[in-house]
Formats: sequence, C-alpha cells, structure tokens
Amino acid sequence: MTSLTREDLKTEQPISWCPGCGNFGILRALQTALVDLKIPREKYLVVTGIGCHGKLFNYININGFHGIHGRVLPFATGAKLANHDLIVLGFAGDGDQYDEGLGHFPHAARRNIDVKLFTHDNKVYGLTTGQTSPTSPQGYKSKTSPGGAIPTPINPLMLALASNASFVARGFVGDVTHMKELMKAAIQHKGFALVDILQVCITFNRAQTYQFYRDRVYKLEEENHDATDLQQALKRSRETGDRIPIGIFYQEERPVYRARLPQIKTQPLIKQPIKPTKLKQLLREFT
Amino acid sequence: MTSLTREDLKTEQPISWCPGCGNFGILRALQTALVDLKIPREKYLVVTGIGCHGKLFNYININGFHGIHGRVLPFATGAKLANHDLIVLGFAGDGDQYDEGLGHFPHAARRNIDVKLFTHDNKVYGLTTGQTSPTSPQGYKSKTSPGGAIPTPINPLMLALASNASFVARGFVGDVTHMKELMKAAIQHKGFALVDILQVCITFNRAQTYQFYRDRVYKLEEENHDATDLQQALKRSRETGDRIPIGIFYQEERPVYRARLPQIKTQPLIKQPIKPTKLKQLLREFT
Amino acid sequence: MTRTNEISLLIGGQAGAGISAAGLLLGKTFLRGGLHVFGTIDYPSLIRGGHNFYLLRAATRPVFAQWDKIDLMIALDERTLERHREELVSDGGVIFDSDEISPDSPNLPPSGVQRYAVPLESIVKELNAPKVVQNTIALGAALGILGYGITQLEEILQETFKAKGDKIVSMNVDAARKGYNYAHEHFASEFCCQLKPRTGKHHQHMLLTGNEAVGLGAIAAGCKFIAAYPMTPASPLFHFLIAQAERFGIVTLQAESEIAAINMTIGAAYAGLRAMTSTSGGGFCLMTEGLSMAGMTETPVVIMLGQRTGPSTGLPTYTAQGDLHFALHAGHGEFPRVVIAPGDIRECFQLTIDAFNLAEEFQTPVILLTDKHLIESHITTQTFDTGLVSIDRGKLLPMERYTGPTPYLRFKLVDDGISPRLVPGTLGATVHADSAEHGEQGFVNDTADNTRQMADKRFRKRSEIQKALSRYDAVKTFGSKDADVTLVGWGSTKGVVLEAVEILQEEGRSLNFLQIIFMAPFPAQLVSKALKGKTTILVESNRTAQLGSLIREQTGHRVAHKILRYDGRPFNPLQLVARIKEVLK
Amino acid sequence: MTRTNEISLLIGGQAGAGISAAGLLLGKTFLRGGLHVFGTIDYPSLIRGGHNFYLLRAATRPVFAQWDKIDLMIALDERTLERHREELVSDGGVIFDSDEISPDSPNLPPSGVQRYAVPLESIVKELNAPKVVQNTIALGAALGILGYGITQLEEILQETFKAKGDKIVSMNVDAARKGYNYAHEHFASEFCCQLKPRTGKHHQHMLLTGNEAVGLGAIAAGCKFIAAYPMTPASPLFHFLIAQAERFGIVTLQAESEIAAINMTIGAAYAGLRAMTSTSGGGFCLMTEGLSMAGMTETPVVIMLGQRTGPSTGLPTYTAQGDLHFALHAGHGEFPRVVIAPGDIRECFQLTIDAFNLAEEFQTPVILLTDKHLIESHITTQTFDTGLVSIDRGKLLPMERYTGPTPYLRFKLVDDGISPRLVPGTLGATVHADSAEHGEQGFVNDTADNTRQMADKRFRKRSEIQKALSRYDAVKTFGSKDADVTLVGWGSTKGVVLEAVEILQEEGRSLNFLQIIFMAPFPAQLVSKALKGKTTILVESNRTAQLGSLIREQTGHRVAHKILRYDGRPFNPLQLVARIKEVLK
Ligand SMILES: Cc1ncc(C[n+]2csc(CCOP(=O)(O)OP(=O)(O)O)c2C)c(N)n1
Ligand SMILES: Cc1ncc(C[n+]2csc(CCOP(=O)(O)OP(=O)(O)O)c2C)c(N)n1
Ligand code: SF4
Ligand code: SF4
Ligand SMILES: [Mg+2]
Ligand SMILES: [Mg+2]
Repeated sequence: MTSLTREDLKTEQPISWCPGCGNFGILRALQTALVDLKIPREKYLVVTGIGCHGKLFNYININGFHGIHGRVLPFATGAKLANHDLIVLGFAGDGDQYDEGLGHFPHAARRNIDVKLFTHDNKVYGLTTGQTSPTSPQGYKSKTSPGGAIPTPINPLMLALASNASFVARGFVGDVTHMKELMKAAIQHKGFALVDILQVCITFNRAQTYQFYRDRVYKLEEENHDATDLQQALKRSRETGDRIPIGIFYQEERPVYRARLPQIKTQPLIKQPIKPTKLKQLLREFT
Repeated sequence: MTSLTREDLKTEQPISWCPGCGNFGILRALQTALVDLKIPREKYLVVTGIGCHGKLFNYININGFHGIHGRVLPFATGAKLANHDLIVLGFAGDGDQYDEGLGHFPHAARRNIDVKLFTHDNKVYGLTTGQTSPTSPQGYKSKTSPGGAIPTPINPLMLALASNASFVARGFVGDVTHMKELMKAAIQHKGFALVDILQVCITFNRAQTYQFYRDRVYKLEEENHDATDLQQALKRSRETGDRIPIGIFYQEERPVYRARLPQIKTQPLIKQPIKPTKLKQLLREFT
Repeated sequence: MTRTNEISLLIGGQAGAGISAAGLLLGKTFLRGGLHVFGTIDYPSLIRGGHNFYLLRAATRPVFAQWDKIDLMIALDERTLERHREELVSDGGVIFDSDEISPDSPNLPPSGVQRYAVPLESIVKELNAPKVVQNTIALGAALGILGYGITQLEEILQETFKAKGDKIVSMNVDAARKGYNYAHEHFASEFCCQLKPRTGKHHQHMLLTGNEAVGLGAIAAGCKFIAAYPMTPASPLFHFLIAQAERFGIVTLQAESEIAAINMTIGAAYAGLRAMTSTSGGGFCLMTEGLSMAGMTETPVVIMLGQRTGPSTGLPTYTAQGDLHFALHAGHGEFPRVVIAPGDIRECFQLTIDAFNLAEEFQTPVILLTDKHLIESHITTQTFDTGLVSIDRGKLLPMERYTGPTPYLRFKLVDDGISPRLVPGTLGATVHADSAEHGEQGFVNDTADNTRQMADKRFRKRSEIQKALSRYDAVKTFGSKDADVTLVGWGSTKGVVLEAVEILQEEGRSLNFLQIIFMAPFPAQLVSKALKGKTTILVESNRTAQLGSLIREQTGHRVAHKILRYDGRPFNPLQLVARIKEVLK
Repeated sequence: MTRTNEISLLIGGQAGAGISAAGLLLGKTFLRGGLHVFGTIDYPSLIRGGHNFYLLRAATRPVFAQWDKIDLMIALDERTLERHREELVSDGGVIFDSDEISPDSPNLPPSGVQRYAVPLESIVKELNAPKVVQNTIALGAALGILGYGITQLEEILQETFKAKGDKIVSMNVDAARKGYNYAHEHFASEFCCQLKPRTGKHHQHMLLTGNEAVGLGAIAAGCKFIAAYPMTPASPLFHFLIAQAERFGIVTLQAESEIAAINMTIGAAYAGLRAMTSTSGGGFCLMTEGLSMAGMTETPVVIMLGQRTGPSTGLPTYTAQGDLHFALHAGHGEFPRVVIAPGDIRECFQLTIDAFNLAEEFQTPVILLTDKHLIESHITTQTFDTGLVSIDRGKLLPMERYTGPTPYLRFKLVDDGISPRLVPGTLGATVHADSAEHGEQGFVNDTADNTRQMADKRFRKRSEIQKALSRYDAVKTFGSKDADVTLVGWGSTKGVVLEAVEILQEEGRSLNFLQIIFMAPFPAQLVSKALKGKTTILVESNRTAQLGSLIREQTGHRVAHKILRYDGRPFNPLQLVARIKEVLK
C-alpha cells in the first residue's frame, strides 16, 4: 500500500473544532501532503500536544500519540531515536510549545534531531477558552490580560534561527496549498524542521483573523529571499508589521543527530534484537 | 550605611570553589561593583541556582536565596514584583539556565522584568563533576559525551537577542574590571539584563581555559560596535571562532514590566498594608 | 425526601451555545426570589459542538447537589432530548424549539411528560436577535410554566447586560418576556411543579462557585500575588483574581509554566507577600519540586489544587478526588505541610483565609484541595461576613528596621520550631535562605548534627500545627452522634452526602456523616473517636478509596464499606441513597 | 561479633584528592585476595577542599556495612586526624604524612594507637610524581602494616593504569612498593590486626556499586535507551551506561531536563524499546507528570529513583529513604505502578531485570527505589550468572505485520486488563495512544461508561501484578521464623541490619529480619503473616517512619518500635545494635 488516499487517512472520530477553525486547513494540508509523498502509512508517527491543535491526533489515521501539554519534542525525540525508520511529525500549540514546552525547543533544534514540528500558532490558548498566549501581540486583551498583554511576543522563527534550527519556515492556514508544500519540504528536509503556522482561531482571537493575515502575508520565494543566508533570515523573521513573510526562511544541510551515533548508523534500535547480551567480559572488569 | 565596603560584603562561610576557579573573579567583580554603586546593602537581593555558581550565595553578605536548579528567573520575578524596591540579581549556571531553566529565559526577557541575570557560563556542569553542558562546544568530550558533544552549542546572547532582551552583554572572568563595569551597567539598566560570563572551570573544562579566552576575546566598545543596532548585535553574537567579543552587545530603553501595572506604580506591593479589605461591594455582585 | 416548592431543571445544548450562562441566569433569578439554588455544568473538553448541560435545582430549603431526576428540561437541541429524556419525571415537562425539532421526533419524551413546543427560532427572528438569545426566550418560557413570574429575571438581565448597552439589555428583556408570554398563552394546564419566590424577609444569600469563594477568601486574607498557568478546573479562580486585580491591588501573572508559577509564588512569599498559585493535577506535578523547596526554606505559600479526572490529561472537564495521596506526599524529602479540603462554598472562603494564616503562622506550604464539582458548581450560600475575617501573620517581624540580635538568624532553632521571620529589604539585617540544608543563619550546613536538628525543628512545627487543629473544625459531624452508621467523606461529596443523610433519616434510618477537612496533619484522634463502634461507609469520587487508606494508616480503623464513583461524574442523591441501602442490606 | 582476619579502614583527605579511587584500589586488592569487601564514600557537595573519607571493610566472611570503629586510618591531611581519631580502636593505627603533619600535632591519636609516620611528600618527590601518587604510597604502606602482601595491589595498579601508558603504571607500582617497603623497614612491631589473602579456591566475586549493578541489569535486560539529566547520586548509573553504550548498542541521551528525560523515555518505550531514566528526588518531581502519562497510556518505562537527603536540594551527596511515599503516590490520578526497593547489589542487578519484565508484562511504569548508600557503595557480590537472565516482553506483538482483527485496539478491554501491544511502524495497523481518557482504539472518549471501564481495566492489571508477586521474592526473611523480635526494613539498610542481627544472635538474642522488597503492589498478606505476634522494630533512614505507615495502611499492623536515622549518614552496626538493645530493654 504505497499510495495513500485522503480516505485512508480519515478516522471515524467526529471533529470537534469550531466550524471555520484554522485547524481544518492544517489537517487538510497534512492529508494532501501525505497523499503527495506516497510514503507508506506505517512509516509515520504523529505526536501532538494538548490544546485544540492536539485533537488532530484523533482525526488522522496514522500512528499517533497524544501526549501531555508542552512535550511534543522530547517524546518525538525518544520515538525517533528508538525507530528512525519512522517519520516523526509533531503538532504543537503556541501555548504548548512556546510557553510550557519552550525549554525543549532550542535543544531539539541544536541537536538537529530529525523531527518535524508544526506549530498551530493561533496566538491564543484555544482549548482553555481564550487566554493570552506567548505569541499574542503586545496589548492583546483576553481574560488573562484584560489591560492588554504586557510582554512583547515570542518570535518563534527568530528563536529557531538563534537555536541553529536547520529548517525554519512559516505557513498560513489561509493558503493550504502553500502550507502543504512547506510540510512536504519539512518532511523531506534531513534534520529538525520548524513550520510555524499562522492558524486562525475564529472563536477567541478576534484580532488575527483570516482577513488580517490575508492583508499582510507575502511569500518569501516571490521576493528573492536567500534561504541559505542566516543573517537575511534573521532580518526577515523580524518583519511583523504590515508585511508578514511566509515560506522558507532558512534551510541548511547539517548532519542529523543520529549520524553521530554508531549504534544506529544502519538498523533502527527497535529492530536490533533484545537478547541476554553477553555480559561476561564486562563483568570481569569488576573482579 | 550608604557606602558598602568589601569587608561588609564578606560572610564567614569558607569558600569551597577550587583554587583558581573563575567564580572567584565573578565574586570579586560583584563585590567591587556593589562598593562602587554606593547603594545601601538592604536594597539588594541575590538569587542563585544550583551548581558551583550557586555557592556564591554563601559568600556575599546581602539578602539571598539559593533556590532550586534552573529557577533563578521565576523566583527573581516573584520577588521583584513583590518588592520592586529590591535590586534583584540572579546568578545562574549554564546548565542551570540554558538546560533546566531554559524555558524561563526568553519569557523573562520579553517581559522586560527588571531582574539582572549573570550566567556563570563555564560550558560544563561543574558541581556534578564535569558533564557536558548546553554551551559546551560541538565535539566536547566528557563523561556524558565520550564521543564528543553532538549538538551545536546554545548561543545565549543570540537567544537573548531573539527574545527581545533589552540588555545583552558578555563578560570574561579574566578581566574583572571590565566585568565589574558590565555588572554596574546591567544593574543601572532599566529592565531585564543578561550578562553571560565566560567563566573558567579549571577542574573539568580543559578546553576553555584562561589562555584560550585571552587569545580570543576583544572588547566591542573598542571596535565601534553600535549597541543600539539589533541586526549588528545579532551578527556579533554569531562570532564564536578566533575572535570572541565581550562587552555590551545590545541595549534598548523599553518600559519595564511593572510600568504596566497600575497596582504598583508607586508603593511596592509589600509595603501596601494587608487588611481585611472591604469586600462588601464585591460580594454584592453575587447576590 | 419531601419535595415541595422545589424544582430540578436541565438546560442542554451545544458547547458554545451559552448553556452555562443560561443556567446561571436562571439560578440567579431563583436566588432573587429567596430560594436556595444548586447549579452544575457538565461539558466536554472542546469549544464548540459537543453536548453541554446545566443541572439546576431550586428550593425553599438548602440544596447541595444536583437531583437525580429532572422536572423540567430546556432542550436547545435534539441531542439534549435524546440524552436526557429518560431522566425526566413522569409528569415533568420539556421545553423545545418547535422550529427545529419536529413534534414527531422519536426523541421527544413519552406521553405523560408535557411537551412545551416554543418556536424559538421564529421569535429570535422576530426580535432580529442573534441565535444565542433563544436561551433567554426559553428561560422566560420556563418561568411562565413554573408560575414563578418574570420580575427577577428582568432585573438580572438588566444587571448582566448593562455593560453591553441599552440595546442588548432591552433585546434580552424582550426575549424573556416573549418566552414568558408565549408560555402563558399556549400552555394552559398547570405544570406539575410550581415554584414561587419567597415573600417577606429571608436570609441574604449569594450564588457563587467554589473558585469564586476561594478567590474572595484570598482577597479577604490579603493575598496580593498570584502567578498561575491556566488549567481546568482551576483557571476560573485565576481569572477571577485577574478581574479583581486592580480593584484590590493584586499582582496577577500568567506564568510560562507551572514550574515558573510556583517559583514566582515562592519568590513573592519570600519577599514578604501573601502569595498563591492554582492548578490541577498535571500542573501540580510540575510544582512538586517547588513545594519541597517551600517546605525546606519555610516559605509560606498557598496552592489551590483543583482535582479533575486523571490520570494524565484524563477528562479535563470532569471531576474526581484522585489526588489526595499525591497532595499528601508530593515533593521529595520530608517536611510539614497542611492539606485542607473544603466541602462547600463557605468552607472554600473560610479555609482559604485559614490557609493563608496557617501558611504564615507555621511558615510552610498549604494545599487547598478542591475539585471540579466543588469549584465550578454554583451554590447559594449565606453572604460572607467580612467582619469576621482575621489575619494572623505569625512571627513576621516588622520590616522597617531589624533590632534583634545579630546576625539575624532566619532559621533560629527555637522550641516550637517557628523562627522569627524577616523579609529582605529590612534595614540592619540580611536574610538568607537556602534550598540545601542550612544552619540557623541560612547558609549551607551539611553536618550530621545540623541536619538532624533542622529536620527536628521543621517537624516541631508539625506538632504545633497538630496542636493548632483544635482552633479549627478539623472534622465536622452532621446528624446524631449516636447513629449506628457513619458515612465518611471529604471535599465536594459533602453536599450529596448531606442530601442522602437527610433522605435516609426521613426514612427513619440512624446514620450520620463525618466530614474530614484537615487531611494533613490528620486529626487522628477525632476521627478515631467519631468512628469508634460505628459501621462506617466511605463515600469518595475515586477508585482506590484514598481517604479509606489514610484513615487506616492514621488510626488503624478499617472502613467497612466503600461507595466509590470514578467516572468523572458527581454522585446523585438518590443513586447514593440506593447504594447506601445496598450496603446496609 | 567475632572479628578475625577482618579489618576496618578509613582513608581521609581533601575533596579532589582521589580518596574514593584510593579506597576502591584497596578494596579491589582485598577482593583479589579472596576477601569480602564493603566500601563507602562520604563526601560533601563540592569539588575541591572539603573533607572526603572512604570507609572500607574487608573480611573472610561477607560484610555488608561500614564498621563503627576504625582499625587503621590513612590520614592524607590533618583534618582527617582531627575528625576521626575518636573512632580508632584503642590498639589501632594511623598512617600519616610525616612531611606535613608534625609528630607533635595535637590531632594525633592518644598513645596506644600506633603512629605510622610515612614521609609521603619526600617519596613523591623522589619518584618525581604528581602529589596524588601519595595515595598509592600510603596504600602500599597499609598493606605492609597489615601483612597482606603487595602482589594484588600491583596487579590492580597495572590494570587500572594500563590505558594511561607504561610510565604511569610503573610510577604507581613503584610508589606502592616504596610505601610497602617503608612500612616493612620502619614499623617493626606487629600491628594488632593482620589481614591475609585467602589461599586456595574461593568463590568468584565482583566489587561494584549499586549503580553499576543496576546498569548491568539494564544491559542484561536489553535496555537500549536511557535519557537522563545528571543528578547525584543517580548520575553514575547514567555515566556507566554511556560508557557501555557503543559496546552494547544503547542510545544514551543527556536531556535538557528531567521533564525531557521522562518524555523521551516514554517516546522510546512507545516506539517499542526497553527504555529507562534515572534521577534523584528533585528530578523525580519533574518526572511525575510523565509518570502519570505512562500509567494512562500503559507505556512500560523504568525509572531509577536514587534517594538522597531532602527536602529540596538538601544534602546532595548524602543518603536517605525519604521518598518512599512520594514514589508510591507520585503523579496525579490513579493508575497501577510497581515500586521495588533492592537492598543489596545482587538485588540491584536482578530487580532491574525484573523491573523491565514487569514493565512490559503489565504495560505500566516501574520505579526502582534506591538510595545513595546503596548505589554509591562498593560491595563484593558473587559474580552474576548471566545464564539465568530471562526476558519476558509480555503481550508485545511481532512488529513485522499485524494480522489481528481491524482496527487494531491498543486498549482492548480484556479480562486481565493487559491488551496485546503493538508498536508504531507495523504494517497493517495504526497504533494510537492518548494521555486523555480513551476508548479501546486509543482515541479520546470521555463518556462515563468508558471512563469507568478503562479505570477498571487498568486496575485489573494491578490485581494481576499482585498475583504475579508470588513469582518474586516480594519479601525476604533472614534468621529464624520463630524469633520473638522482628526487625523490619527496606532498601539500603538491609546490610547493616543483617550485621546487627548477626551480632545480636551471637549474643543469644532471638530475632530476625523482614526485608520488604515490593513496595507496590504491597505484599500485605506476607507482611501480616511475618509480623503476626512479633515485637516489631522498624529500621529506616528517614524521620517519619514511612514504611511503618505503609505497613499500617496495608495491614493494620502498627510497628511497636522505630529506629530512625535522618542526618544523611548510614547506620553503623554497633550503633544499631545499641539502639535495638535500648528498644528491647
Ligand atoms: C501541565 C498542563 N498545564 C496546563 C494544561 C491546560 N491546558 C490545556 S490546553 C492549554 C493551552 C492551549 O493553548 P495552545 O497550546 O496554544 O493550544 P490551542 O488550544 O490554542 O490549540 C492549557 C494551558 C495542561 N493540560 N497541562
Ligand atoms: C532538578 C535537578 N536536577 C539535577 C540536579 C543536579 N545538579 C546540580 S548542579 C547541576 C549542574 C551544574 O551545572 P551548571 O548549572 O552549569 O553549574 P556549575 O556547577 O557549572 O556552576 C546539576 C545537574 C539538581 N540539583 N536538580
Ligand atoms: S477555540 Fe479556536 S483553535 Fe479551538 S477549535 Fe475553536 S476556533 Fe479552533
Ligand atoms: S569544579 Fe569548576 S566551576 Fe566548580 S569550583 Fe571547581 S573550577 Fe570552579
Ligand atoms: Mg494556541
Ligand atoms: Mg556550568
């Protein structure tokens, strides 16, 4: 079964996202990317965080783990090292990844662990009913910041670049085809990849709407951006006002984490048989 | 007692750092900075992490809290908001701050909480006997990376810049006077300040020695660096080879976190009396 | 139980359709009529489309729990009918949108039950109002059917929507009236259960949740700092304090994680504030290292742990009492702590104040152990008397100037283990505290003698707390002391147990209820005494009878019977009565 | 206790001076002579300058603990003399550096004790060696004084320094000989205690720590993944596995935090590996949320929790048994877990293998509860028989191709609660697991019925584990079953209790020792039976008698007497004997 259809990918779980939620676009992009890639279904593992985004786990019929809030990356790291034949796709929320799970993010990047991270960056805590998130813009009002958010927002792309991520991109749920291509590029990239996705939360975020983004996004690939130039990528990542770039900010070929582990140069660990290993020689060292 | 002497700052605790350890330089720089600043002793609060660096808590006779591993910033944030008359100085390790505590770092920076963070960046876990740290260079060998460290190191300055820190500097224990001036500048800065300190661990880190740094460091202020230019600061922060810049990379005036809290515009919270507050009016809202 | 002038209602519809708001409006309407109210919301963990329902009771006597059966149902969608029609009493009624649900719907209840078809959609259109206003129309219709009158609802609508402008107010008032009138015009025969506002003077009551009561308690206790990370069901407490922050001079901070939250809270408390944090089980896990540090550094902090169904993410929006042992033993190493479990709204308020006093008096962390059912349900409660609030900061020294012996010893070895406490910023002293074992001055000291002495010092505080229990209601007994059978419970099951006891007493059974409030230190003697010679029946919302083990560990008493529920749902009174009878058979 | 051909030694000096290495060298020297050895290191949490000492015992009979008194002391600095001279037996001896310590030093022991002045500094200079070589000279001298011979030490030095080149080897061998010869030449009179290698065939023994034994167990069990964050005293296990990683095909990852470590471990285990993590109390706090997730998702993981003195940072390098209840109840919500506490080196090895088997058989987390004293002390142990290692992966299905019914149900409701387990990557099936409550296929399901059923399913596993206890030594009894008095303990106190029992038995007392190994599920019946009618004395390294409470909770039995130590130091045999006698008076 090398070719997957969108039907194959569906589950019987009723979708509980709000009608119009940007998550539908992400799910669609993922489905079509997987269809395009023609990789057998069993090769994939989806790992999700806790939040509205995490429900994606229920709606895609590939191997999945719906973990705890903020821990997509460490879980994905363990699973990938255990069985590097798996293509490990992480789906996290902005609260999930940039608040609770922020501490894992630069480390996954600098390790260049071959895991793909798709962040549903709706700039709000959706599932917990609309609190301010670390990517909410300054002045953003919610029940946790009735006077307006005080801090400047986390800039996920800049953080990723500063953490030596080897693939850094931004997508927008209003352009599913473009997002799909980014997902494919991320999956095909050798190493850690971040695709931060401008996801619209139609219920709680009344500021960052589809229209808001439509008025502002532009595609890097249409403006001669050189994705091999980190300094340029850093500059682009700082654009946050009227023009918001989407596309690949930066990409670099660098050995993945596994490449430095002779133990798993070839066979995945999981395929190496467990047997009462010959310990005798080692034991002798204690005599 | 407005003027502090170095004697005033001493405690009776025997110092247990290895002879020659770079921490002595940090302690000395701190003592002399405080003497220079002529601020009354009771205004200060020192918060330290767990590691060799954390022992500094025992050796400086100003208010102090030796917290748990990795949590200098949240503790300091709480203390500062409780009593903003306190000048809150955090001392963290590279393991402490950039591994265990990494998740707090970008948030303290983007909040611009008025806390100063001095990282004893010896690129090794000192107290736990020399494991690889997140700032250890790639290929660094230790008992936790006998084959050489695999990931590229965390770049604390770049991370701070990417997190919108309003003061970002690097010091070197081999130049105590320069480091002292950085500490003073950090303390006088209004807002969050990072001084990442190249600290030498003479016991475990045989690579980053005094000589190693002496051969490489140069002062930004001697090379016409413009510390108001973020893009320039980012570029300088990426210099890691033969020339390692020290000094102030970036500084910006931006309202501190407290400035947005009308509750503590003037009186510190701690000085506002606790009394059975008149709740009656509020209670009526539930009838 | 005789039920006169008493009603049990269900309002059901889609998530996001304003079910909880509608329930609260109706609850307040009854409150204003001098009635007692209990209301609780059942909702899955999603934002739109799932099935939500609000269970409401109103009566002239106090009510503490949702009722098993429904007298009147407001079904805003077909699913509500389908899911709940079996719960209707045989002569009950159901209000439904005749524009959406056909009179032939197989989901409509069997004959006997009154079918109150109201064309909600048409009326909404008539009013040119958004769809959500259908709720108000339905509330009006319900009041018409119940014969309650519309005045109180109008009043409440005016207050509730005032901030949104006159247009919204009058739209809602009109909607309520339309519904009310429609009922009067179309539903002639009198509905089985009539509900009347009480006339004359009656006690002043509030209608509020446990979260709100804890928040009010925190404000009353002078809490000036809360750092938290949102987590159901504890978030509403955080939101409440945020909303009150400016008014009461509180700093509220949405932390980047629960680890940050607890360490910020400890930082604020070390600096001298009354400070708290709130979370649920998963977040509490992340606070345990900080909890242990608060124990070691003797820093007074208050943590509200609002339980939900676990393990792990579990059922985020459902209730449980599964974290009792975890709260008792969380954090590594040994240190004294206080764990208190309020069982009703008044206790949420009072024990929060007590928590802050205990934390500062004994310089140690205090955990307020609550759960979803308690902190998200609305219950009428006599208005709190703020005159009775007293604040005791224990051995906190004045911060202007230190005049005691030098150096100041933060951890002075004193008889009761409670060292005089100074905060940083005081002229004439430096204050040192260390998460590592420390000597009296707070600097590190790892000698054997010091280690033992400091552990003993901390545990002398535990003995002091144990002694201090006599100042509190560490346990409460309801019903006759001489009863043969004692029900034992804690926390949110209190309400339903009280209802069950009342029913069984009316039936002539001899039984009483022992509510345990202090879980640590445990009032072992009181509990032993109360249980001696009784047939004990444990009632808990968990699977492993955690209070049962605690009682055995602390007193040796083995509870004879266990009634446990662990499916995320609270007990219902009649169901509980049946299970008690089963046990006693 | 009769002590023949038995010696108690202390080697003391500054932190960083190689004390522990010297102790181990001497220990191995005695091991090679066919003796039993126990060695333990006492060091503060700092890198240089503090006082370190290594306590070593060697004997022809098995020894399990450090001795109270010292026969021969090697004092590498004056502080060692000062701190320990009171511990010398009256006819003992002390080796010291006469170049550094004057013969008039007030710290030298009283007359009666032999003063063995060796000019270490001069000899080091003669050898043109670094200062640390003085340790080797002193070891040589000690062997001379003891009449042990130098062969074994030479052998050990050769092996130890081989990797560093011939020069270093011969420098050390020379140093040892010089010390040995110096002793022979200068110290004519025979030392009280002579120690001889055993001749002829004797059992093959190893000298290793608990950390090493756990590491060997993990390798033997087929553990292929460890992610950890360094923390004393658990780090050496991590270091050991890192050192063996390439040889045994293990992936080891230094995580950015304990939270990362546990989640990585769960990720690896979900993907099908045998995986573990290790930490101490503070780090374990941060793992509790993951632990609960492992319980909920039924993922088999093994966690070694190496206790140290708490609370909080506490005494990072000292021992304690303060986290028992925390390990039993860590994590929110209710789920089955296994908590096992090895008491000696062999059990560290065997129970680690058991831990991996139990984790996979019952698809649930297993905690190996150890402590600093057990995992950092060296004890001779009969060489492990790797032929006896057996691996049971429970209901793990082959991963090539799934051929069962579709869809594959990861959480199938089966009688024993243990669903057939498949890992992701298998052709023909998708595997779903959710930290939220889930239905059989692994997708979210928050209905009341499902919640109850899934909780019941998980707890059926608990009953199965309980049943499986009969396959293990859940408890062990040492000494006569008929004894009047039973000592009860767990974990690292086993060694010292066995020594105390031996002494008291020699004195004619009737007592035995009940070691509890499985803390969860608790072998309540076995313990009840063992304690019935006995005078029980609890021995624990904590302040609140945690095993005592557990026994009471689980069996109702109240231990009559408690001997507790909580100053970070292990019990000594004679001290324990005295306390037992005190209790029995
Ligand atoms: C440890 C922990 N803390 C808090 C929560 C509660 N919680 C669930 S989802 C969420 C935030 C959701 O925001 P985000 O990650 O942005 O996801 P979204 O719903 O917007 O997709 C929080 C705080 C939790 N489940 N676990
Ligand atoms: C939660 C937790 N995990 C682990 C440790 C153990 N630990 C103590 S210090 C330290 C690392 C020290 O490295 P660093 O922060 O760089 O400080 P340094 O000693 O180099 O100054 C570790 C891992 C701890 N105390 N707490
Ligand atoms: S709350 Fe927002 S993010 Fe969540 S499902 Fe609704 S629209 Fe989507
Ligand atoms: S180990 Fe390194 S950092 Fe620690 S005291 Fe010694 S030299 Fe300093
Ligand atoms: Mg979000
Ligand atoms: Mg360091």
